[in-house]
Amino acid sequence: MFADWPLLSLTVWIPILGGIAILLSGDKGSATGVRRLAVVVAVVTFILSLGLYTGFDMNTAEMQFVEGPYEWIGAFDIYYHLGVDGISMPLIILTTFTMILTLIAAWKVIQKKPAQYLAAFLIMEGLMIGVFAALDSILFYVFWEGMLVPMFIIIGVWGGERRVYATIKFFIYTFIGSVFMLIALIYMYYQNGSFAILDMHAMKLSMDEQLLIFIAFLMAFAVKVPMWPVHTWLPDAHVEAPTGGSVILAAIMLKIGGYGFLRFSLPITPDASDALDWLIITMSLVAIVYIGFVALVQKDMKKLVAYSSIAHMGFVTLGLFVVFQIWENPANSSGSGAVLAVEGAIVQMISHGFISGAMFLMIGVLYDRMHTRNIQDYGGVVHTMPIFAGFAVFFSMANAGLPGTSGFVGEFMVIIASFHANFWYAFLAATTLILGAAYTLWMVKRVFYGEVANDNVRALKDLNQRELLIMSTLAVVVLAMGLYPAPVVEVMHATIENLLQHVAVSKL
Amino acid sequence: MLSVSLSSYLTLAAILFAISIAGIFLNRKNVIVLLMCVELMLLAANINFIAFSHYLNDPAGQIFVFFILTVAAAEAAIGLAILVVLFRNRRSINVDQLNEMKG
Amino acid sequence: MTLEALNYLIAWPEIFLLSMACIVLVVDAFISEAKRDFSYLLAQLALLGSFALLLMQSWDGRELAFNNMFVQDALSTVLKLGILALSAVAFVYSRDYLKDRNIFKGEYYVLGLFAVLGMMLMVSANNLLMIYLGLELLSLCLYAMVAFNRDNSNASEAAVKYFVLGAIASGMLLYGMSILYGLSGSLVLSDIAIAINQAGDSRIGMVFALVFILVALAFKLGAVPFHMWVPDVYHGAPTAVTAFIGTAPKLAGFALIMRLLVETMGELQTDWQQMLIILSVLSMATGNVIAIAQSNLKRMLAYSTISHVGFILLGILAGTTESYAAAMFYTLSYALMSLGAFGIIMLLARQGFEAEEIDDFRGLNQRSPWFAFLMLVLMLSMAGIPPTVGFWAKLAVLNMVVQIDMLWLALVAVFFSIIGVFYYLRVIKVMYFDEAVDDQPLSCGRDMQVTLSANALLVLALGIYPAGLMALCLSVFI
Amino acid sequence: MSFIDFIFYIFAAMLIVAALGVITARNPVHSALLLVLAFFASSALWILLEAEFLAIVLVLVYVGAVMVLFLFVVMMLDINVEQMRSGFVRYLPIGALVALVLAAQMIWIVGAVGPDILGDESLRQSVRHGADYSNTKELGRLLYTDYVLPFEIAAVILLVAIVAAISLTLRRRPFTKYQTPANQVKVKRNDRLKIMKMDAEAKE
Amino acid sequence: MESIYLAIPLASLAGAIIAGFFGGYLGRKGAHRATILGVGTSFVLALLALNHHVFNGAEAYNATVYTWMISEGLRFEIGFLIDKLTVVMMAVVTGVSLAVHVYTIGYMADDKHNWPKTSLAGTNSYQRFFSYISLFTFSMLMLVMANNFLQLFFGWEAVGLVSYLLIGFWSVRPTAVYANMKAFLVNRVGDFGFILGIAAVVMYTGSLDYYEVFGQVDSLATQTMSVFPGVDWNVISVICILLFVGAMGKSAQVPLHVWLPDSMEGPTPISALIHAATMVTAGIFMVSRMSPLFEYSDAALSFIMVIGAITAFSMGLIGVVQNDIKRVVAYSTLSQLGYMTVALGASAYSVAIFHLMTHAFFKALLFLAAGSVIISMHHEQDMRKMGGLKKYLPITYWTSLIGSLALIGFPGSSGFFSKDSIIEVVHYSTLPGSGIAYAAVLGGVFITAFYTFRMFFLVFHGKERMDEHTREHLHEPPRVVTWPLIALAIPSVIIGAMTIKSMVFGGYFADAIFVSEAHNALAKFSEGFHGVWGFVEHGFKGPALYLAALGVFTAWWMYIKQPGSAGFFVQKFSWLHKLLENKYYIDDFNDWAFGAGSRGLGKRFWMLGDVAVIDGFFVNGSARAVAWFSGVARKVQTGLLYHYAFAMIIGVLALMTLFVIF
Repeated sequence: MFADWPLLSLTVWIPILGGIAILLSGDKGSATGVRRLAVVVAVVTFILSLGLYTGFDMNTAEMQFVEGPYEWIGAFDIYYHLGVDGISMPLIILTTFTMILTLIAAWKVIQKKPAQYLAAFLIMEGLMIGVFAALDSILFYVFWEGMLVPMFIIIGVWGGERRVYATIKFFIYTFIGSVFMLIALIYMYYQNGSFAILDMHAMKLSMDEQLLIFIAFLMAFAVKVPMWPVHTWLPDAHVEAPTGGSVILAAIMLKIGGYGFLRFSLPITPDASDALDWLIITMSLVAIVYIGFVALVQKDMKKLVAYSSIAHMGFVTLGLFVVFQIWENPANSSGSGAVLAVEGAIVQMISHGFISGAMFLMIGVLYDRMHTRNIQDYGGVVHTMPIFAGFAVFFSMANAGLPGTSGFVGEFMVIIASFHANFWYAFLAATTLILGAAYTLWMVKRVFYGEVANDNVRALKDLNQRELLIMSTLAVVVLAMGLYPAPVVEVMHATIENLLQHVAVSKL
Repeated sequence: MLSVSLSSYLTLAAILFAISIAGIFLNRKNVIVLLMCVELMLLAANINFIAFSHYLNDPAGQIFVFFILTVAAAEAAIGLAILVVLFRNRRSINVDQLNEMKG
Repeated sequence: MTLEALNYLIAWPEIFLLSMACIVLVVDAFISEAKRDFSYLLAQLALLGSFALLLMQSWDGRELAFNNMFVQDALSTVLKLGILALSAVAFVYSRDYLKDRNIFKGEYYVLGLFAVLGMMLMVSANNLLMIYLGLELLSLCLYAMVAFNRDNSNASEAAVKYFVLGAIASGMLLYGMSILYGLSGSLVLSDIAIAINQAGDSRIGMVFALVFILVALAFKLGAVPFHMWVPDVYHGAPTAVTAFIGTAPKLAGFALIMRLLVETMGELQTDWQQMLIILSVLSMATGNVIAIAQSNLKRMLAYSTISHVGFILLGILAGTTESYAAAMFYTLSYALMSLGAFGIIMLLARQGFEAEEIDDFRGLNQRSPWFAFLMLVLMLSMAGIPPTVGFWAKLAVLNMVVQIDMLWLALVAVFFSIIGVFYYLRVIKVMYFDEAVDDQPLSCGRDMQVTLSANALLVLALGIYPAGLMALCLSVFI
Repeated sequence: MSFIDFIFYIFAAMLIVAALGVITARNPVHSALLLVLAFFASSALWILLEAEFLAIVLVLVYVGAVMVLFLFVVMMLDINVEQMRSGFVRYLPIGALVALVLAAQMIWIVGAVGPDILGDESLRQSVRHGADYSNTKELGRLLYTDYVLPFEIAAVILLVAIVAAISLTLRRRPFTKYQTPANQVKVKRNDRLKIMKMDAEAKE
Repeated sequence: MESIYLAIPLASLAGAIIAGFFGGYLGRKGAHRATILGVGTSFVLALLALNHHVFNGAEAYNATVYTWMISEGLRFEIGFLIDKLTVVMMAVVTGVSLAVHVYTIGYMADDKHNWPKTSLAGTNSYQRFFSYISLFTFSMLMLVMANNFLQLFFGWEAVGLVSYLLIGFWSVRPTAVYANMKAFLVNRVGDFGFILGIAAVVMYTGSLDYYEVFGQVDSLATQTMSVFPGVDWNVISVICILLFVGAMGKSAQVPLHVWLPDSMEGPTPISALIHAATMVTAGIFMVSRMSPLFEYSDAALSFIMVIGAITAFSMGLIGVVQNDIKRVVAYSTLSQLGYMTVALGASAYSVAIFHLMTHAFFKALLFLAAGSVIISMHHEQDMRKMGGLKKYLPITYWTSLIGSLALIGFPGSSGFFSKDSIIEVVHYSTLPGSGIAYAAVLGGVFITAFYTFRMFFLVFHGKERMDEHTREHLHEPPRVVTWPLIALAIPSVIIGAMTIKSMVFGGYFADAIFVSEAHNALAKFSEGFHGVWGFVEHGFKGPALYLAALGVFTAWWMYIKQPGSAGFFVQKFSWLHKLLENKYYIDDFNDWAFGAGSRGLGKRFWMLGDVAVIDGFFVNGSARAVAWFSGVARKVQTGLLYHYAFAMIIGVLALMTLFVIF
């Protein structure tokens, strides 16, 4: 039915317009009305985005649902040009899906200016989808930067005590990263005469150019992912952000960094990526191990999960950049494993979207009841909230990468693939089996098990209908993806193979 | 002693200009003296114009000077008016008390 | 010679404006305090009429008048339109503000109109003399306007500083002009340009003149190290005047640079490019860094102006037609957004209360979400965050710098813009994240509300579709 | 050295001395007067350059009007003189240095290098007009033809100066006493004089 | 058959789901009925499969259920490989599980007392428990039925998860929740090696399917890889050792054994099911399943043998000093696992499986017996507070006697056959390390006998050391408890004699287990095999039997004849006693090195790395620097006119100097 609709534009603009409508309707009207409207908008967007999946042709690496190029700014050959391939399509659906839950989760929690809150989220949704769908680098950049503003507001207005520090840190960090990317884009425009991403893929670049451009991109995406050592904004932002903010931040915004590596760094500067892959791999492995240990000692649940996010994103970057060493490893006679690595990275992104989202929603559930995130303040929650505890254990296990949950798939693929490159990569990556389990379960132990810690815990009420709905939806998705990941993976085969063929060819 | 040429006039103007600059910088007290220094600066420019117009045999330069004189008169009027306003507010026109706003 | 020979018809907008100004002057003398609004309306009418007359003129081609004193081309037309529009909006904002401080006098508008006339003459000047006179006409009006609130000691201090430094600057301009005149033997820009082309040994003398002229231009725009007046004047002057000084004259200054540096001294580009690089880097650095320490919003905006001037210079020094267009785009969009920002300040200000401290914006989002949103848009635009026009301005300029292979300069620029983001965010922070301290309702006329909204929304709209304005700027130069 | 040169050097020296006096004088009144002297000197030089009209104007307008205005203001805002010099000495070295460097550079350009850079021959020797040449007439002709627009603008500028000066300084004080001639003329006798008629006392 | 194979795990899963999600509605009866029905079905079907493969001698069945995903030709699948090895495991797992299900009805009958009054978690704990054990059965079945590494790993971790849930079942007890986390983490350490092994397999064979991998074993044997630069190792050795690390985790081999004793914190049925009969044997099963790989790596085999020997001996020794009845059994389990591992090392996989099977029965028996004692003692587990229970619990007494005899390898009992075969096989093995192993297992026999009967005497004989109140209520637990005891006692006696011929010597596993000629100790051993009776009498020739007898005697002497003497020995060898008491200080070491150590490291990373350096210095530092600089720079704006003018003048001067003079 969607065949001839401009699906992408709709998914981008419906939320934005909806958000503006809500913003204009303001907080004068009934809050519930606004909330209903917001959820309806999100659901509509989600349904439309499903059209992207159903209509998706997984046999081609070409961009699909392409719209434009329509001239936007003739002076600089900037076009409004949208399209998706196997990489971006799943991420878009992840976005639309997560957003619904986020909005529902805010139902009772957000009482301060709900309209602005919901509007901010909807607008941000549109922008994020735009980032994934943009085929013109400046269009991409506009969405990329625009996205910061709503998040800035969300953290700053509805956040915790140190929200101002956190949100400004978040904004400046990301901004620093991205401006240098902008320069790189402009530079390529003058080498190439086009801002179109696909043209940039095709353009020739000398090694020096590539190195500089690669570093510029690295600054942008490494901050976003975030990679060690530019990760310190994330814990602060997560801790201070309202639940919904953390969810979107972890579930989608971080993915944009990984997406950037796939869309820009690898195909545009393959040789530089090859030359500097050691850097990325090192940073990723450090993230996995170092951050694993750091997460172990966190006293604040949100911080703990935030750090675990960093560790998990380490797998993404590892998977993306290990491909060169997989190819170059003499021991790897078959030369296979590269596709596995990249697909593993993407699967990891998607599954982390669901799992970290779930984790933050869980913490949100507790926070709404107890208004504390300190682990010491809890204990024996299982005795008062058994159902919730069940979900908690499930999602924690998923976070620890238990087979049968989506958390396992990506890690498994990446570990296996990185073994093709070097034993020790796989070795260090696999430590997450232990560390991940350690910090997650230790938190579970301290929060949920043992005697009931105090009267606040004794007074806790178990999940209400709405929370139950959210949790079980996520649980089903996580389980389904863990038991049958094929539908997610097969859509990206063609794209990834094509991408890697492109990357394998030197631009020099 | 070399005979007077265009350069002599220009040099004279230059010296005058430098003097006015020095005056602007050295005068730490009175705004009015600052204005006088500015007048000196204008005078330097005028000398240039006139000298050039003479040696170019082109009256345009003199016309320009004519207008400069006019404008300078107007400028002086407004400047002094402002000074009066300032004096009414501050009871002083000392330059080194003119730092209410800084940073 | 006949009147037709003067070809004065193409100066109709100026003539109309002048006569209207005189009418306002006379009328205002005879109406009572209560009817002041009438002279305000007349002033607006003057700007409107002159605007309309401009629109009627032919856009293409280049016409001379008054014996090559006065030139009319696309550049002048566009800039004049901009000047008139901005001034009109500034007048709208200023009315309530002046009334609250009972300095709502006809003279304000008379001087304003004369200032506008001065700008228009500068824009159309084709002769060193005209440039000088236009500049002085503008400056003299501005000096007076800064001191306009006679009982405010800061205002008079600012006026004195502005006046003295301005006088020095014009002195230097004159000295430079005199040398230029001497070496080229003419006051007409086009003839000077020719002379410079043929200049052999005397090139060094031309550069000598260039230095002095550039100083005056830099002073007018407020580029480091000739920026010292900017913070104090922005701070001391009544906000209404600041809004006026901070916007339209920037366009005039841009025109001045176009006329003098590009059209006249194009040959010396290699020299003034180097000079402008120094000035622009200094401006971006100083402006952005010092702005962080400011607690007074007007002062902060002053420093941000300085940094923006740095960006404008980037566009000019690139020295290609596109880059001039980019610089012009930047100037227009900058004027637009700073006008809006000052408008918001005036909106918050009321009887006996200047809302010029950043803390006065505390919790604006609670008091009035709409205007908080508008301010948000303006601040983001100044910071250069899409989707606002500020981003496209920066993009355009950076584009040009990269195009002439000055990558390092582009990097410097973005580096300082990063620092700059911080203080714009601070304003957003106080508006949205802090609790409101004073709960006085925002009182202002419907006309102001509408204009202000339109102003800010235009910033947003241009951010979403800047192509039109860009094309316009480009069309001016080719 | 010709007589002309002699005059030039005399007045040039006078000019420079006066200028130095302006910036060093302790008392602003003295500075003003020295400035007047400087104007006189330069007007003399201008006459050498056959700019008679401007030389006169300089004396009339500047000395006659502007400088008087200066003096007037100086007197009006009575500034205590003694502290005028403080700080002067302290900043003298740096100020002098800057001024000297500036002067040196400028002179190097216009003076030393001057002859070479001052392009074509025409600039080399001064042009002397015949006795029938009237500088004033020439300027007048130009002002009202080629330079009519600047002329108008100059008028506007002066208007602005008037408006600005008035709007800034004029203020009506409430208790000032002033006459109204109209009323004075209109006054009737019996407004001023009243004749009282009273009966004489009876004598006993 | 496919549908049956599929039905076997799904039946248990169905039971688990029903009891888990609808336990609230079904109530306790409904829950245990549903699960028992589920597991029962699995059991019956498993027997069918057993019959199908063993007696109808069907070919091995290897097929894919569904494709999990495919990535660049690498097929990730869920599929079954059913052969004689598998069916035995299936039968054992489902069988023991069924018995435990029944037993649990009685054991958990009054589980409420284990929970705080208000705890909501306590409300449906009974149903939840049943759902867990059914879920465990499902996971275990998935593990054993796997035909590829992915599914193997899935089952591998799934059983880990369930044992985590079950050990921590009484989530209110700090010890329990500590134990379950410990168990999971230690297992994760094993899985860490295991997943690396799988990765290696994938890299060198490009497949996850058992048969495809086994098919390429020759090429693997020839290749080498350098884990440490310069040192080339045989790929297959690396793979095997990595895989075995996984096995060490699950089968609790030193040094990854630490979790097993603590896991006794869980309810007893769990100890019986998971930590005695099934899960811990996953490692043994896995190695046997991978025999085609291990056979090509002497290094790996020696490694396995030595590890097993160490475990068998040292863990038995610890069992000697334990007073908690369940812990004694736990340590005996550890040492028996050691025996199996040794057998694997001697590449007598069939023997290992054989011992696994017999052990499953008699160890489950012992656990349940211990459980029944514990029940009747009102959840008192300290043997020093027991004694003379013989007359109160006759059934328990006799059944546990049978169990104990089987454990020490009393001639004719199932334990005898399996253990003796192991000893013999090791004797025949020629691999490096077999000597030590032989000594260890022989020593182990004595120790086993000693602690087993030490426990037996302390519990059932001697004078009654329990308090009055307990004594009065002493009586045999309900039938649901005793019947499983009997049900398990019978196979504990006969199963060995019944199956040794076919399983060990009959080449029963021929199609499932591959043994290379090079080290086929079993073959040499089997030459001397002449029927069961021959084996028994051969037993009398070996040293093992006498060592066992000696052990029993010592125990009798020390705890019945001279009850005081134990104390004397404790005095005499206090250092040894202390060492054993503290389990060789391994736990302490782990807590210090890995527990505190990693936490300390984390804190250092966090405080120094993140907070101090990155945030403190770079991020906030640069912010502060800018702010400071701005504060300084604004001083330039003095507000004084002449400074402003001076700035302009300097500007002019600079420009002129730069561009005119130069």
